[in-house]
Amino acid sequence: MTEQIIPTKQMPPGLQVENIDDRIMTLNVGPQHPGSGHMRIIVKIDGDYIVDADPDPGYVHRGEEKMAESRNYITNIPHLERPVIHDSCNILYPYVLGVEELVGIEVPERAKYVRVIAAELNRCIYIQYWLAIYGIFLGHSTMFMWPAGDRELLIDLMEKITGARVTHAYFIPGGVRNDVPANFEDVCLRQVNYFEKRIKEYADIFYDNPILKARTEDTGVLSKEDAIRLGTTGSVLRASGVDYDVRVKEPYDVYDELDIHTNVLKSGDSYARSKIPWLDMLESCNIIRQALEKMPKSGSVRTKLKPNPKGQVGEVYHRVESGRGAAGCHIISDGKVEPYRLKLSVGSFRNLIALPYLLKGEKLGNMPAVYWSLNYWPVEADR
Amino acid sequence: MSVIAPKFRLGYFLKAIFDNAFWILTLVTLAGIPAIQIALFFIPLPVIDGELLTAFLAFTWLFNPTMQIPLIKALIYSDLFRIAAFPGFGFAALIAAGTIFVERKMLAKLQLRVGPFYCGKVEGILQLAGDGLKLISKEIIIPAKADKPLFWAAPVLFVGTAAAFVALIPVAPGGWVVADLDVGLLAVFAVIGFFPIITILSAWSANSKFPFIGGIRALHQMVSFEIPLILSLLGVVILTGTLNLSEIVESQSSFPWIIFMPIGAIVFFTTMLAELERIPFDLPEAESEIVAGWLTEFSGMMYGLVQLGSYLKLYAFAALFVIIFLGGWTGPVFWPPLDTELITEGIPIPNYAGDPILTVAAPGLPLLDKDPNEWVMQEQGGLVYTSGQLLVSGVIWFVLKTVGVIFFILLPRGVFPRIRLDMLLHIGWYKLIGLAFVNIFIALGLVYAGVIGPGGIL
Amino acid sequence: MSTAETTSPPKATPPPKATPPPKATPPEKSEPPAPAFEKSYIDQISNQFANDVEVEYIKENRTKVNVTKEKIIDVAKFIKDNTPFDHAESVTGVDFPEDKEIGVVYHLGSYTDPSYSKQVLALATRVPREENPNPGNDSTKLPSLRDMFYSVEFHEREIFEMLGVYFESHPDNRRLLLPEDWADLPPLRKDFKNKGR
Amino acid sequence: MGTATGIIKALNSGIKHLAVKRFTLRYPEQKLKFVGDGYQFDPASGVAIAGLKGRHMLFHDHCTGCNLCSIACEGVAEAIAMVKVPDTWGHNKKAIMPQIDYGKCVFCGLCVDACPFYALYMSNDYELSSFTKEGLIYTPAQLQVKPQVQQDSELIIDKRGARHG
Repeated sequence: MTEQIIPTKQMPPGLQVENIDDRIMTLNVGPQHPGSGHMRIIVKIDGDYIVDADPDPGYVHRGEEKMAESRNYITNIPHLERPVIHDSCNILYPYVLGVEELVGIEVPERAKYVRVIAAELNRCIYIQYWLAIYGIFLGHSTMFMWPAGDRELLIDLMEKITGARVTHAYFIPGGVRNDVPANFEDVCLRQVNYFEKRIKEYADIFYDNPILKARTEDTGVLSKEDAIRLGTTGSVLRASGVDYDVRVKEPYDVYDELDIHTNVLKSGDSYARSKIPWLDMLESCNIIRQALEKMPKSGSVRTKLKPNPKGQVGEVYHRVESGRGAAGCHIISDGKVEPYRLKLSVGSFRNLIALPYLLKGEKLGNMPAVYWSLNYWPVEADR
Repeated sequence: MSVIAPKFRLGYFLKAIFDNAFWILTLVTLAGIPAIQIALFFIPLPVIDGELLTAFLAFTWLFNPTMQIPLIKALIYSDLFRIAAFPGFGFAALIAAGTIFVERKMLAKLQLRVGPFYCGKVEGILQLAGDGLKLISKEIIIPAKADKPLFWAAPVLFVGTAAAFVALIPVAPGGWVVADLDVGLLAVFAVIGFFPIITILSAWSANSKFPFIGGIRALHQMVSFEIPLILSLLGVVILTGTLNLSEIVESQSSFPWIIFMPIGAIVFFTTMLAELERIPFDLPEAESEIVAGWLTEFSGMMYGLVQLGSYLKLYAFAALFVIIFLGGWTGPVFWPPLDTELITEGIPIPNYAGDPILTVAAPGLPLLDKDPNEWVMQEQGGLVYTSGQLLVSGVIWFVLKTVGVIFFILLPRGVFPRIRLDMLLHIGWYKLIGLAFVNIFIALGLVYAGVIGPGGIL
Repeated sequence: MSTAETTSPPKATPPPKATPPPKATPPEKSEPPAPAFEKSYIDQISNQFANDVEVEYIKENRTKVNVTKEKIIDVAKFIKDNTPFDHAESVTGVDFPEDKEIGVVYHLGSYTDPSYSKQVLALATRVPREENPNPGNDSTKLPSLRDMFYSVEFHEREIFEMLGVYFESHPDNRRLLLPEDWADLPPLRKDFKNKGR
Repeated sequence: MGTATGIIKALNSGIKHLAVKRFTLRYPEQKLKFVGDGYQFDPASGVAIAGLKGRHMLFHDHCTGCNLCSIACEGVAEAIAMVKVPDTWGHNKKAIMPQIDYGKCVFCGLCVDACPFYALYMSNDYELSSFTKEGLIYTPAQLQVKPQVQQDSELIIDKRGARHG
């Protein structure tokens, strides 16, 4: 193509030559590190204290946004759920809402409720997975196994609804792809009730555990002002005392007909950030029960759509509350069957900015607790 | 047909056990016995019953049941047997292996998993052997810039030190201990003092960042927890007036010291967890922070050796707890006491011409041998107690108590998260040392009040 | 860097290309009247910067204004100081090869004011696009909004690597997602064709 | 004292769970039962029928060789190729039918949604592993076979916890 482009003025992280300081040790935490996920954090430590942290994501960058520009609005669906396969309904939700606005299609009432149920189930599935990893990051192996096992209850439900265990490809512009199976309400209610009973048991062994509290309280404190200034979202924001939940503040589909309580904690430390998702799961169980009660017992779940829908010229920006915070989807359409530009603004990417901010001055032992309490999902941040 | 294990039948279960037993017996017959016989030709053997036990004699005696008992007895009372098999390494390694298996199954149960299941056909009992084979078959990779002699020496030294620790543990009355020292407890402290040195040497020699941080953490942790460890045991030493571990056990024939010193027991248990790098204090191996700590660069059987060493250490610490606080091999005794003759001579059977063969004690076998001299000696001491009066053998009491302590060492792994280095040091230097001093004051108070101790009421 | 630009009188010379509506602007049909609440704060902005700000649409909860690249920092400052918008949710870079421009859209939201919690203000600007990009050393440059909206930091880094827009006064113009040895066109430009589809 | 009670509560919770039923599904011996017969689509109403998205089933007598499933798959996985079949397989004038490469398929089911002739369904069979890459390519003749599945294990919830049985 053109001649080689010099990447930046400076050398990229990890390659730059540094002044060697005897006191400072540089640690590459990741990408092959049990406490990093698919990313690298370049940590500089002075003794046990972190003096600098530089997150280096991008190891699982798959160019979803570029790929979306060459696929039509329907075939984008299986691709766009790939960033977070555990939360595939919620990451797809803003895209589907945006496409519905672009192609001008109404969603049947029952489909909206089914969507809400599927999205809440998926949120719980994601949070369970997140919680499992948070447990093992703190060395609590039981908290790794319990959520990973109890998650199976909800995966079983999602499998009954959508026919797939993780990558559901269930939402579609105009509703959902299939109706829930017969007798689903009873099964769902039974399993969700048991699930709620199970996750309440996590309190004794994990959330009320004095060692865990001593370990994570007052670590990585993000004040309310900083949470707003850094533009964090989701559980990180709510743990810092900001009452903001897209489901409540800007209800989409039928969330305005459901009674949702937003969990807010004031302290803004790792403990609060890890507790908010757990409280969210309990709230999700409430929402699922309400939605099952209010759901129309019969009716269509999908408005028929032309095979290759064209979006009208214009742009939309929709956002939903995913498991990791607000997930926004900015679609620019130029009247073709493919989007002209598609941008996913995801919670993980927005929360990542808080990581170097919080890690500075922390102890090295707090790094996993602070890092994973940001509700960060590397694959989603890289997109 | 929807049951948990659709194929489970008692017949299959028994068949699996017989299957395993068959193969073990086959291997022993085909390989083990010939190996022993070949070895007997080369090893100088002791004098037994006035005859020099030549290899030929041993070979003939092997097939003479009446001569086997003296042979076994001679073997059992040899030093080699003590070091390698019964109170020493083999016994400890067996308990360590059992600990690993129990740990995995118990933790799995707690975490609603199954754990090892398929290897060995019965609940995965051969999983450990499989893991060992895997570790042996793996390549040993040494970092290019490592200090090779030290790096090689570290696992061996670790196992050696752990075995030295095990050697100090008495498990049964009558001198069933590899090294019966008058300063046994001091020797224990000395041996414990080697672990941080080995750790930091291996961490330094690996020439890698994560092992280095892990080694430094281990050094901090072990050094700062050794002080409360030593202090927490001083109370017992004050009360018993001896450093010999066997005598400490014998001083607890009526009551274990944990009744008077619960604080010391708690402090010792906590420091034990820290010295063992078990989960609330497994900072040197903190997986999510520093990969595997000072074990990061170890591979293959080097890692296996370190694991073996750490489980030997676990057994030794649990045994030390039992010896010092729980009364060692003492346990419930027959009441009223049995006749001395019954223990030493056996129960005479009416209308039976030969020697009485039904005895409470089986002379010559370590678990059931009851020494009459010890009986007499104890009776002179005033308290009516001997090991011969125990309901079951003292070794079984000892193992039962040790397993109980090991259970409580294993349990926190499923319940607690890892703590942080500053919290750890705070606990070690402020709280535990303070509590240990409280414990010492309690002991001193008991002595000065004349309740127990030399010349006390009890 | 842009202190000289910001202090220069804005009204004197209207920029030559005062942010033309993108090629994809919907035609002015008989739309329902703009919602009052959204119109109020958009009017506040457009009154202040009459010549440099062009309102693209005012829909329910969603508004968009186009700003020239010279005035983007002033407008952002005004929005930060005088309206409750306090953080940037998303920054989208769009390539318009036909117009020889690259658009950057900041989506601003508000956490502090509950009445604004539904609102998302899209603040769009455009920079010239070069056929043979040399990121960092060509005319594709924008002032960074990091001083006003701290949360754009990583978004701007992403746009720098994906579209080649250099953000001046951004402290950390390094690669974020792409590999260190990426030596091709910025991948989100339209003339970068991915293999296959 | 709060610390002590917290530690005791945590230990108690841990010991209590030693008696709870294990949750593991022992896969090769047990297989989970699914809803229905697999994911199917009804083009008349435009709504699909819930079921597992497993291996496809092709009904030769319905397939017209219209290419729609292949087009639907183009943007997703490019797993479906139209291959020539013997002319004697009736109802298909063009004599082409889909052949699916399960090394590429992502089991999204959009091909089933695209079929307007009730020819392509998905079945409950998910055990598709093969030793060769070629073994993952299912020809129309293989796709026609109805899979034999033995799935009868269900999730049971009772007082001692949830388990598969």
